[in-house]
Amino acid sequence: SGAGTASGGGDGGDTTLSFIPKNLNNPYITLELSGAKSAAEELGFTYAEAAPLDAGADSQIPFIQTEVQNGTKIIAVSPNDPDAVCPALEDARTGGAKIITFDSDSAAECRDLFINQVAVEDVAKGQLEQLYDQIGGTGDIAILSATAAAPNQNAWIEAMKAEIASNPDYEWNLVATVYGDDDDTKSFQEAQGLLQSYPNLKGIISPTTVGIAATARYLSTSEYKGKVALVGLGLPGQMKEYLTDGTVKEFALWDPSEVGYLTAYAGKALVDGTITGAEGDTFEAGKLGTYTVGANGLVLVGELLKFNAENIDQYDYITF
Amino acid sequence: MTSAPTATFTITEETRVRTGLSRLLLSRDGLFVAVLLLLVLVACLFVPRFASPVTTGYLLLNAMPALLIALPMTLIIITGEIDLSVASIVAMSTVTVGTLTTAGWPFGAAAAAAIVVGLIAGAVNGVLIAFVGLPSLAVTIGTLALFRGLALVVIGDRSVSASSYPDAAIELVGAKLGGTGIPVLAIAVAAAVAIFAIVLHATPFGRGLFAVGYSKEAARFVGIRVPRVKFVLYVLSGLMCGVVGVFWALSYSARSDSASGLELTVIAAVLLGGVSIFGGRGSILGAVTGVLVIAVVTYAMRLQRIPDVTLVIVTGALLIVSVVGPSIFAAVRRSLHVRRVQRTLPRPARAGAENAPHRRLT
Amino acid sequence: MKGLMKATRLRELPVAGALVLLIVVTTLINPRFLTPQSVKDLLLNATILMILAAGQALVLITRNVDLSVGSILGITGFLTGTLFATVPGIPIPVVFVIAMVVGALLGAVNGLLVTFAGVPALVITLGTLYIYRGINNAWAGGKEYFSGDRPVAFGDLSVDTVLGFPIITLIALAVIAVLAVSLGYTRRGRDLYAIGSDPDAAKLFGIPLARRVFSAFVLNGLLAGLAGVLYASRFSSVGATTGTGLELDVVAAAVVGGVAIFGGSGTVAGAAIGAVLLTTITSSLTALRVDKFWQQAVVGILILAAIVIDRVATLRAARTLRLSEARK
Amino acid sequence: MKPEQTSPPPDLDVLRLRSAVKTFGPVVALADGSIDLRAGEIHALVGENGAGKSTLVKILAGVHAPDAGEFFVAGAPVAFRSVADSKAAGISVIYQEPTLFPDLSVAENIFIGRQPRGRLGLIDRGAMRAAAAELFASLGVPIDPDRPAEGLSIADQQIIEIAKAISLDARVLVMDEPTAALSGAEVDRLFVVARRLRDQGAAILFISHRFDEVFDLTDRITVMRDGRYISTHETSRTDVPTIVRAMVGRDVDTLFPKEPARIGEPVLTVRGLTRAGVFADVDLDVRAGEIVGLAGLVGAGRTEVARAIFGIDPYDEGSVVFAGSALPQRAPDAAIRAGIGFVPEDRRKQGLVMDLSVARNITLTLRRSLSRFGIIDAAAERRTADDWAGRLQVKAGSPRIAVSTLSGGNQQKIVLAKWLANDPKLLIVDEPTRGIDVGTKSEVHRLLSDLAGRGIAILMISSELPEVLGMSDRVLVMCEGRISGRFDRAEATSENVMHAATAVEGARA
Ligand SMILES: Nc1ncnc2c1ncn2[C@@H]1O[C@H](COP(=O)(O)OP(=O)(O)OP(=O)(O)O)[C@@H](O)[C@H]1O
Ligand SMILES: Nc1ncnc2c1ncn2[C@@H]1O[C@H](COP(=O)(O)OP(=O)(O)OP(=O)(O)O)[C@@H](O)[C@H]1O
Ligand SMILES: [Mg+2]
Ligand SMILES: [Mg+2]
Repeated sequence: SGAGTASGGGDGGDTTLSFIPKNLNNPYITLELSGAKSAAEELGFTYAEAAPLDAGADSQIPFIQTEVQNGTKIIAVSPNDPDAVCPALEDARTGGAKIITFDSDSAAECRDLFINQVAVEDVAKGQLEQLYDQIGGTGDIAILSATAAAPNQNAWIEAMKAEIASNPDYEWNLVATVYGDDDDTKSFQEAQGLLQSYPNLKGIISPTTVGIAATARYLSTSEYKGKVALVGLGLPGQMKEYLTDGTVKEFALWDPSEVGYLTAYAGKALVDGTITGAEGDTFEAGKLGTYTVGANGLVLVGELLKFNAENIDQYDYITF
Repeated sequence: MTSAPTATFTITEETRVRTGLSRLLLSRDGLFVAVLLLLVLVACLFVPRFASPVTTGYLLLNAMPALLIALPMTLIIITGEIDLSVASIVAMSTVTVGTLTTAGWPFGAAAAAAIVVGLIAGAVNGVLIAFVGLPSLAVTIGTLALFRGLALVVIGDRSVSASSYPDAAIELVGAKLGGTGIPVLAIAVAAAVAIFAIVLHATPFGRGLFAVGYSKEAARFVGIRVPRVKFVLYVLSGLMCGVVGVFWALSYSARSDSASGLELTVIAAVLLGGVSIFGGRGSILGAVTGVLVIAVVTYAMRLQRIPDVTLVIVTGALLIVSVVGPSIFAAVRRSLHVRRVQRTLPRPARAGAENAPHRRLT
Repeated sequence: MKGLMKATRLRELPVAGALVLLIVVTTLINPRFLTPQSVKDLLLNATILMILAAGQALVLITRNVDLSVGSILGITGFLTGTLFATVPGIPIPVVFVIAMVVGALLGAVNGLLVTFAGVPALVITLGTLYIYRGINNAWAGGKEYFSGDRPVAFGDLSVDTVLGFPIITLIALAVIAVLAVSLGYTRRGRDLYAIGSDPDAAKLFGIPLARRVFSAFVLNGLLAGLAGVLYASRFSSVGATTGTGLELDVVAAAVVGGVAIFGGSGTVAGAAIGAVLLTTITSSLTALRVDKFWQQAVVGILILAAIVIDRVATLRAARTLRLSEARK
Repeated sequence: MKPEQTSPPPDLDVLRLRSAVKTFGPVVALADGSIDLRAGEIHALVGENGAGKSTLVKILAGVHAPDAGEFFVAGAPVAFRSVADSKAAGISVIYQEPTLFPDLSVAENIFIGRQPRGRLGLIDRGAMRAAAAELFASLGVPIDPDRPAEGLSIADQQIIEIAKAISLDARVLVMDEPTAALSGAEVDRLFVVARRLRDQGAAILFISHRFDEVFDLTDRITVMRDGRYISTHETSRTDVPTIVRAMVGRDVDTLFPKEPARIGEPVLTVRGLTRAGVFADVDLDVRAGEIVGLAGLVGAGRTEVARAIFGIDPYDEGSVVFAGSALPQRAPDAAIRAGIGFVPEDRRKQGLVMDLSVARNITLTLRRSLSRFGIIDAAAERRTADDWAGRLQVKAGSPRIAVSTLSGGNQQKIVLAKWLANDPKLLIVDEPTRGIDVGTKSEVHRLLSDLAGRGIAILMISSELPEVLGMSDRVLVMCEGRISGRFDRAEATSENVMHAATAVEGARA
């Protein structure tokens, strides 16, 4: 990759694990990356992270290009847009890099592996079950998501819709899907708008940590506290107060640091040839044990964790 | 005619008129270009792998949207106006080309439609600013929201990937000039830069822009049709944004949030390039250099894996230094000059004691 | 004649009218728009933008602009979170004071650069927009402070109401009232208008231009600091990106509220009403169940409509003035 | 030196500036500025354009800090660091260019910074309005204190400046060409006020290019030339030729040297031009080689007619035919292309792009003719600019210097140069010698006369009767937006013209 390698430091080359999350400075992502970092240390790899400050669709591309030029061999990325990153990822693969997507996926042909927290269907079903436990199978419900084009959120929402349509217990009326753009203020106001526009709303599903926290904050400060159920994916450390004050009864997530951890190990396995990304390949992932690559290069980290007032103290390490 | 005595005193060595090349080299633009070259040199020497054709390719392609929009933006700012809606127009254009292509339009037709959309958006700005006479800052804050909103209306939560377009188009965007790494498209961009530079600096139209920037009323009195000039500029801006939108769709993807925030990047670069926000002063060379300085600094810092936080701070600091610097420089020069004058001019005879009466008038 | 002059000065009238119309129409279609909870939400939503718009009005009136307010709010918001989390038992008023002082300092940096270096505010504050945001990012990193980290009493400022008004809204209203009076009825306040109306003349006339403009920036920073604290009270988390992109909303609110972008006219009350209008339109579109994808476009149209109406009103007033003088 | 020159005993001086120096970059605006003002006198400061009068005024006002020199107020040495300092010392200044705040009301413009305060220290708007109304009443002008300053005529702006200065009760009042925009009646009122202030013990510095005013009003006259103090004279013991010689350092030729020219076919024909509320039924013709004077009181609508003809403003009815074909409305570019030049009355805002260089201003109207294949020929541009600046003897450091740094008279020359370079068939000049010194004035007149001699038609708007009478082949008089009198050169006398100018009942007195 061009001139200048002589004067280079230790970056690039075969032992660098480069992580490009959606953006930096977001608690969930910090948590993910902390797992990645400790795994890299265990493996003796150089850990590098780089990402834009905003989660714009195109803003990750220059970072991928930089990795291409640096000759990095393992690039892990959570695309903000499944397609926009593809040309850059193609360049990287042409240059011999292994590409892993984690947290959110790109188009399947642009990467070698996708490390997903939990199977899409399980995430969707888990949240619906929690809602069913609280409000039963009837009434108006709504979804408050992240950005309109967020790939993982959209996948979960699709799966939820399919499940509602197919499961006879679920006779809910899904009145609206709104987007808080993973922005605290915006999510807050979207939550408020939902309650105002749909007076009979019984439950809200917010499959994003920013959205569920903002919605919980709004509910806890309004007359709807305890009357409207809220489920979704939330950070235990952040949501604890709402479990305590009764705004929220139960929510779900996984351990984000495990996602980063597993991604790092998968990267090593790819680069040392243990796996190619084909279905059925297996690899060791340190403290997490052995994993098998599924169809379409998909690797699942684990199960959905459900948090409630009883078990929250066990899990509130999942924060900072 | 009578030979009137001259009333202007000149200190000759300072009014000596500098000509041609030496003037350019000593001008702000000249210095700024030198700064750019120095930056490139430093980056080549100290940033590993910077000196490579890969850099030229990525760097130039990444800078292209800002560069193309900076051209009409420079003209607009020189007339004392501003266009904050550029990024939203790019998004509309991107979304248009994406949606129409997926709807089965041939790519060429979709791209043309996208450019027309940009043109119309520019015309909307132009009508409101030039003919209705509204302040451009306010209008384009409004259309910033409106155009982005319309993009959202058209494409909603979908996105159209670059792979939906014909391979020929995609290849053209990626094509490089031999081993230099310079994108083929750079030729077109260079041509655009040259055209804008000529229009601004060497045509009657461009001359008029400076006059409009300094004083709209005085410009009117020399027969410049100020509203029409402004309208043309906004349409031009819309047109460029339309073109950039097509480029954007081909390089990245078409989404409602494409190019968001690009307006501030472009304006920052143009201002960094010495174009006066008050109008009347600036050059295409300066603006282009401004875009490239930011592009080079960004690229070099990212190669070094210096976090974007630093980059943001550096961009802001550059912007401030670029405007505060000259003004401090001028102040220092002024005070030096005053001191020199005080030394060269004969001191007036000290007013003697008889001239300093102690009595006060009430 | 008197009435005519009043009408030309009251640029905020059309906005206030539009606001009332919007509320009436929305309520007719969706009566729940005016339930106590909804009213409270409307006020809360508007509060922070109101304060920022009022502060921005001060700066705009002097023919300057401050684009860094979103970043200042971000820093002071995160500062508030940090103070509560790291200094247990810190009294709430102390936090207010510290955040406002920090805001004022950041505003002072803008003011210093603008006045003493004599460079255009748009460029300077675009620069500090980046720098302050960068500082916030560097400081906060991935850290965020949640409402659970803050005392309940602090959060309650944006929950509890007095006479139906949330406490933070009352704080904002009080601040705006004080500002409105100082701007309209004190010599320093009027100086700001003179400066914005013609800076060169102000200098010739002996108005301490630099000092006044500087103080406008400091005040605006202070208000952004206040907004940062209130933000932390109202919303669930404060972190590196808090307040990003707010600057254009703030300027839009002031402009919609009749503050001339080129200085010299407009009022803080108008700016505050503009802020209420902008936030209400979002709520009312939701209440009217307007397609979410249309909302942003409608906001854009509203901004344009506001400035067109303002322009038409000004033109008509000028025309009336001309004809009435001709008749004299 | 002259025998009538006096050197006053220093202890009487309320203000004394000695050997002040002020430079702007390479330009030395003031090389040796000196002035003594006594309590209870009106002191004239005269000098050619660019002599440094306004610069001296700005030093007194604290706007500029002198590079060198000594400055005493009431005997004590002072160094003003700002305008506020000079105000505090009791110096009040009316600048050459009105400095009003367009968005503020007239009353507030007068009292800005020292508005009357009522309860709680808040501004008492009612009291402020009343005080302003009272001031206007004492000045005898009907200005509404509540209207915004925006849109006021230059004359009214000047009156407000005067009211503002008077209301300050200053012990030193400096007026830099306050009468340049005023009509006879307004000037008279101003003089009454000035004398009253003098009698109350104020020292007044009065700058004007009009000798009748200077001799009518002042007690002493100080002459400046080339940035230097030349001499001071007792007004009662000197005369115009002496002062003029001191000013220009030589004898000046006769003013108004209008040479008879061969008058040709009508170039401009205006019929029934009407704009509601501004002017009505204006018919006028200007023939090749003819100078048509357009006289009238300030506010009669002359400027408006000229602007409408040139295409700046719209009109409701009527027609403008130029060189045989109709001129479109609201199209100055068409007017320029057809061969009309327009020297507007407000040279800073309309006549020039102040921040642009001398050269660029001159060639602004030539943008198209100087370009080949759409590209401007830079060399030709430079030549043209140098040529015209030279022909009109513009005094400027370099052609690349901004016109804002030139003195008023030199600026006016640039405006003229700009149009002459465009080779016009008709030149409309609005107050062509406003604020211009005697020497330059006669040059401008000679220039206009020359142009007429070369067959150019000239429509000259002027508020100076001697200028109108001296220069015009025909005189049209406007009053209240209508043409109220038409006179040939022979029948145009001051009585006739003044009568027509005030003919319509209720004309602004
Ligand atoms: N201060 C004013 N107050 C009211 N009306 C004014 C004022 N100034 C101008 N006008 C209106 O505008 C018309 C034209 O004024 P304008 O100043 O153009 O006249 P003018 O004859 O060119 O005077 P000037 O000698 O100042 O050039 C007047 O008839 C009057 O109706
Ligand atoms: N800010 C400035 N920068 C550069 N040169 C200046 C500046 N102000 C004045 N000058 C120059 O100083 C000289 C004196 O100007 P000044 O305005 O004092 O003349 P004046 O006597 O008032 O003339 P007029 O009668 O035309 O008003 C002129 O040559 C002018 O060009
Ligand atoms: Mg002068
Ligand atoms: Mg006039």
